[in-house]
This record gives sequence, structure tokens and C-alpha cells, in this order.
Amino acid sequence: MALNKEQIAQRIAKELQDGFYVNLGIGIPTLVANYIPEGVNVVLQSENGLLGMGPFPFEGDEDADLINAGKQTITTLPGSAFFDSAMSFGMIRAGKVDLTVLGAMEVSDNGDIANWKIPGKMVKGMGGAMDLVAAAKNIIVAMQHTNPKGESKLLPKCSLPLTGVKCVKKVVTDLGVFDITPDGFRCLEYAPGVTIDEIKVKTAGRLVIADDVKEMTF
Amino acid sequence: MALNKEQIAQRIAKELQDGFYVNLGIGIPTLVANYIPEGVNVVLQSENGLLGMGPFPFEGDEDADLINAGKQTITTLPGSAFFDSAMSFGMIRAGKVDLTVLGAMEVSDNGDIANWKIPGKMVKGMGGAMDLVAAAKNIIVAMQHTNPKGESKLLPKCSLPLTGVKCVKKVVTDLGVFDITPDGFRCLEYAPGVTIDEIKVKTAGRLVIADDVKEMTF
Amino acid sequence: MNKVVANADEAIKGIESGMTLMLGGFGLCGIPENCIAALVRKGVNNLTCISNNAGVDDFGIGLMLQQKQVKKMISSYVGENAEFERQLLSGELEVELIPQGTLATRCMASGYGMPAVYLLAGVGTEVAEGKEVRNFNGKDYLLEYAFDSDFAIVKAWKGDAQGNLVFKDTARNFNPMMAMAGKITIAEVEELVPVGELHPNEIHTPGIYVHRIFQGTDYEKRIEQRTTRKKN
Amino acid sequence: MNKVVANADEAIKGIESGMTLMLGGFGLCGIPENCIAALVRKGVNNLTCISNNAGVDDFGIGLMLQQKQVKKMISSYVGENAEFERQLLSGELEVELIPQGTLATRCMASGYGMPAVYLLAGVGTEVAEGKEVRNFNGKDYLLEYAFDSDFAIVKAWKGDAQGNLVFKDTARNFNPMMAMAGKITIAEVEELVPVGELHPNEIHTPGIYVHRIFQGTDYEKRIEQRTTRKKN
Repeated sequence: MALNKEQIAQRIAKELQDGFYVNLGIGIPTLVANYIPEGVNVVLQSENGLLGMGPFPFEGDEDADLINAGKQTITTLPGSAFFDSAMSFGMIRAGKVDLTVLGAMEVSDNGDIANWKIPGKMVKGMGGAMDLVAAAKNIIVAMQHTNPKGESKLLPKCSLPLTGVKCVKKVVTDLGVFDITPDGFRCLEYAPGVTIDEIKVKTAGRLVIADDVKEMTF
Repeated sequence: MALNKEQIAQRIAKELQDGFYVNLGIGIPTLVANYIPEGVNVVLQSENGLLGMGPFPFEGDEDADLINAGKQTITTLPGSAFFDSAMSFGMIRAGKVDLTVLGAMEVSDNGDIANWKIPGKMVKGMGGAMDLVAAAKNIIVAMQHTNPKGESKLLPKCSLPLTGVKCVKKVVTDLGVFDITPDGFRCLEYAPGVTIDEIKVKTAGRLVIADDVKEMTF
Repeated sequence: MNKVVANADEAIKGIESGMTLMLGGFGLCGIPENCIAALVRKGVNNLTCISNNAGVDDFGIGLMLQQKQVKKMISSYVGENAEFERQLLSGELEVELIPQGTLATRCMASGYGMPAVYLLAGVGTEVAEGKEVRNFNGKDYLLEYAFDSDFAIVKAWKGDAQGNLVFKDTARNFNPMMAMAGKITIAEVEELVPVGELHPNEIHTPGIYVHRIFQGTDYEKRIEQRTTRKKN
Repeated sequence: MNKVVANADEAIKGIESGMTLMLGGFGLCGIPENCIAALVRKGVNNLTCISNNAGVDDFGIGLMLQQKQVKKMISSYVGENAEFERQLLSGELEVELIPQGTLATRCMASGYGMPAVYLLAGVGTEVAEGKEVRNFNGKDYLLEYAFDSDFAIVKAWKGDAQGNLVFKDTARNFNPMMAMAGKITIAEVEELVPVGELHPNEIHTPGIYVHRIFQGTDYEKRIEQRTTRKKN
């Protein structure tokens, strides 16, 4: 069975290490916060200007002045710090954020990512995505392996306008976990019940299967 | 009679306008703060990171954490703000400081200034002087008209290593007040008892006497 | 040094059609609600607005879009706004999309007197088209120019008559950099406090950057994505 | 996330001879007294020190100069120090003098991930020698490269176990930029407070920039120029 969104988030959460500063993008990445392993302390960065993002507020406690990069009402935690957006992107650019997790429309086998623009459709803008992918030192993409038409989103070359080049380090999809290597996507794990053959069929980019490839565990 | 240091400072204080943000250098410029005209409100900037510098503290109230750019103990005033040195020089560079007053060893008739280095002597450094002269929008130099040997400090060309080029707007010396113009030093005022002839003799750079030149009043 | 003006209408004096304005805020958080309302009342148009977002249909810069006051938006993200989309597709409105960090840093560069900076975002993408690329230490960077504006309009939590500002939480966002980057900077505040009440160590924007300040009224502070959890 | 170490000796672990260090402070104000003492005890040498000043003969970086631990100083002003002068004139010590604002901004550039910036200071002077000059809007600027360092050592007023820092008055000076520019940043604080005690709006340096923190002891906080006025 392919993973659902929660499971993708859960699998990515296993990549978190104690002491990490982490930026989680909108969508599946946001869900990662719900699966942070016991004993692993991470600090969540929100690029509008907060370190130490806490959970959503209790009903009635929402504060219009306290939102995350997805414009959702949030809370702080002890040790949180606010700052302006220039410092926020400064710390991203300077490599102080250990891990960025974000969604994508397409990823190529050399680590290019496209996630901001579809020609012919209204373009809403890249927000902070281009800054994040250009500068973050470790980028994991969380996405479905194929688009609604069933076409692979893991490509030899992105067809959509790029958000960033050669920046993605790892991709976690509903079918498996893939490192970006000089040889292309390297399959490290497959989802329970998913076959390597299915992954091969649904991956358009160069794909190698790790010798020690294994079924994902939770 | 040539002006003494206090009088030079007093004359410069007349250049202050209500609402000015002002940076006063070490030496005579510091004394300008004692002569701010009634009804003129200025905010003093200290480039280590303070707007709203107040007077020296009363004896016993000194605080090692509160000093000016000359490393003297000072005080704040209501409305003061602290910031880091990068923002401090940023606001200077961005032209937010209306007036900078500083001392000089030499000024040339095109507005070059030398005040940081004497070849053959131990060089202590330029501190913030190069930043200030390069970026301040209005620079007044306060200095003696001649050096201890009696040689003019108002020159056709500086002989010492430069601190900044074509940046000085006005010079106030013990002998008079001079604008820097395309024609060189333009004498606007002479000190009480000082003759135009004395100024001519002691000014090595190009000198023009304003048609409406007048005796300085206090 | 008293920079206090009576209200938003007085604060925006001198803003004319065709000018470039910066407007602080991220989404609807920390936006200068009072000044936007005054700009709508004044009816100036042909404005170029530098603002991370363009509001929603009936709030924020969306109110100016409804009145067709904006010629060009310079933003990082302009979703959530149907009228915006209509004007853009019909060619009435021009939009320049800029990565969010680049937008913030180009404002900051202006406030720090730096004419241009080298930034990573957008290298190898269409954002890089026409821009100078330069390699430092093996990495390519884009030369990005400082932004300035005729007027910068920011919203702060507290401020005093000298123009000192303190922001609240994530309502800080773009406001400090834009405050530094206006030829004339207008600050509207929720609380105008007596000079000396803000502690000098806690001031985010020193008064030197602010030319006019007033106490705003009737803040709606609309929430764009109300997300909560239930008490158990 | 607990970044607290026991003391200065533990904090400076990993600092080795030949490394480049940044040391916060302006004059003797806001300098990391405890770490300087620990560096003297440790006896590392051949250090390159980036610090606005070099202390006085018997305090601050002057204590490291006495032990001949410094190979090169990168500073804006190095007066007030006879031993410094002796070593410089004898050729034992190298010095690179940099305009103060340029020094501050080159540290900041590193913390903001900008490899180089264009600055005005020093154009047309010997500081410009060998540097790239570029004209923007009719003005010449120098290309100045970001500074980084193996270790940055800063002194703050208050801090917490997550590394969040608050500075006091003009003891802030270079400390925030240097904190951003260290590969490893050490902060010594006068008061280590419980996490959550510093208000998130009032933190000057977010903890992400700080790797080790400890509560310093026995601060002398020497005053360089004691100037006072008399009560009348």
C-alpha cells in the first residue's frame, strides 16, 4: 500500500536529529511536526520571522499577530524568538537552518525542483521557496510519486519552470525514500506492500536501487 | 583674536537645525554639544550604537556598558535607542544622519580630508572616520587653521594619506568659516579681530572671499 | 523632535499618483490598515506597491486594487485575491514576483546604504534572467539591487513621538526593513506611548528612520487562516 | 536543546593555534572577559583575531598580546596599547586596519549569507588599494568580502540555554554580527536565565546563532575613559 500523507510526514520525521533547526513548508511538510520522535528536540523556524514555532492555539486564543509562513495562527514555546524577515532569510542563507522540508510538483534526478509555477495558469508567486531551496543545506522533498494523471514526478529533467537547481538531497514519496546521487534517484526504502517494480515503472528519472534497500518501518 | 576651541565649537553649533541627527567626532566636535542653541532639538548619534546621547554621568553613576565612540562614559535621554554597530553605520551610509562634525589634520580645497595616518608614526587606525566621511551627507570639519609649525592645514592637495575624497562641505577653524566650493575655500566669516589678509597668508589652498564676508558673531 | 501627526490622512500627505510605496506586513499580519484606508479615501492611483503580498479581495491592499489604484505590484506571493487575478489577466495590472528573502534583503540593503547585494535565490531559474551572475567560493549568486521608495508605510505595535518603534510577534516581518528604506517613512502604531517609555534596549526601529507617526484606530487585524486545536 | 557549558575553559574547547577568532566588544565595553582569560590559560597562539580594538596593555585582548598569542589583528583602531605597538614595530605582529563600519558589515554579511557587499568607506584612499571599485548611481563603491571565523566569542548581558541573547546598552556593538558569523559561536553572559524568561520580542540574537553558552564570573568591566560631571 502506498503511504498516505500522514505516513509520508511520519517517515520524514525520522530524518530529524536532536538539536536540528528545521523549516517545514506548507502541506505535507507541516504534518512532520506531529511525528517528531521522543527524545529528539528540534526548533521549528517559520520564515516570516520566528524560531520555536509551537502548536496551533486553543480555540479562542488565536492572535492575528502570531502566524506562520502559511498564514496559520500558531503559538510560541519557551525559548522562542521573533525577528524580521531579512534576518530570517539571512539565517537560512547562512546555512544555520539544518533541514528544510517542502513539497514539489517535480524533482529531477540531479536534484532540480519545480514547485511554483505552471505555465498558462495564474502564477501566485514563489514566496520563500526559491530562497529556501537555494540556500538550505539539507532539503527533503515530500510529495506524491505521480501526479493526478499518473505521470511520474521524479523526472530526468523538470518540465515546469524551476524553483532551484541541484539542491534537493532526498525525496520521500508515497512509494519510497530516495536520495539524489550522481547516479540519479537511489531508492533506499519502499513503502510496505509496494514493489520495486512499481517504483521502477513510476519513476521517469534515472533510478538505482540500493543494495540494502528495505521495506519502510514505522 | 583667533577663536579658542570652545568658540570653534560654539560657531559650529549655529549650523545645527531643529530636528537634525548629528554625529560629533572626538575633540573639538564633542564640545559642540555644549552650545546647542535654545529651541533647537537635535539627536546625537554615537557610532558604536546609540541615538540620543546624553551628557556625562554624575560622579558615581558611570556605567561601563554605556560609552560613546570616544569610549567616554555617557548617559541616555528619554527616547534614546541602542542598536548594533552594523545598523549604526548603516544609518550613516544611508544618509539618515544629517550632519557629521569631525576633526582633521588636513583639508584640501576640493573637500578631501586626511585625519588618520602620519607616515612614519605608529598608525592607530581609522576607526569609524572613513565610514563617516564617505557616507555622511553633510560634513563640517573643526580644526586649527595651521599646524603647530604654523603651516596651513587648508591645502591645494592633502599631503597625508586620505581619509575620504571630495566629502567635506564646510570648515570652521580658529580663523574663520569656509565653504568648499568648485573655486576652493570660500571664506564666509572671519573670527573677531582676524584680518582677511591673515586668512589669505595662512590658507595654502585656493581661497575666495565671499562678497558678503562678515565678522563672526556669537 | 516631535514626529506625531493627527491621523492617517495627515500622515499620507504628499503621496501622489504614480509614486512608489512600500507597505509593511506579511499576509494580513502587521499591515498598515489605517494608511491603506486613507489611500483609498484619497484616491491616488498609478501606484507601484512593494509589499510581500497584495491582501485579499476586501482587505489590505485588496481595497486599493478594488479602486484600481495600483499600477504595479512587486511581491513574492499574490494568491488569495480574485480581483488581483482579474486585473492581472486583463493586463490592467503589472506584477513583478521576487523571492521573499530577496525582497526583504533588497529593502534592507537600501536601509544599510548598500546599492546592491549578491544573493543565492533564483540562480538557474527564470528569476535570474537578465541578472548578473557572479561566482564566489564556487557558488553562483545574483546581483540584486537595493529597493527604495518615495514613501514607506509601516505598522508597529508601540511607538513614540521620536519615531522609535517596537513590533509585536510575527507582525514585525517586513516592517523594519521597509521603515529603513523609505525616502519618507510613515509609521502607524497601536499605542503611541510617551517618549522614554520604550526601553532603549528593546527598540526595534530607532526613530531616525521614521518621519511621521500616529496612533491608529479601529484595527481589525483580520486572520487569514484561523487554525486551532481543541482543548481536551 | 541545551547549549550550556560549565565555564570558559569548556567553552573554548576546540580552539587551536593558528585559528581565526572573532571577539566582540568596542574598546573594553562588551568584551568576553572570561573567554579571553581562558585563552590566555590555554596558551594557544598564532591566532588571527578579528576585533574592533586590541584592548589595553593589561586588559582585554592586551592580555593575549602579552603572551604573544596573536599573529594578526584585524581591527579598526588599535591605540591605547604599548605592547601592541612594540610587537607591531618589531614585526612580530601583523595588523590589518579596516574602517569600523566596513568591519561590522563584513561580519554581518557572513551572518546573512552574502559573500560580498559594496560599501562606500575608503573609496579613493589607500584602503581601496587592490579592491574592486564599482559605480552605482554615480557613486563609487568598494567590493568587500564577508568575514567568517572558526570561532566567534561574544559577551551578552542575559542569555538562556537555547542560546538566545540580550545585550545591554552600548555593550551590544559588534557582538550580534560576530555571533552570526562564527562557524562555532560561544556566548558568555552575565546572567544565564531560565528558558522562557527572555521575551521573544526582546531577543537580540536568536539562539540559532549560538552553539555554546555559559554564565561568566568576576566581570571587571573596566572603564577606559571615565568621564563625569559634578552634581551642582
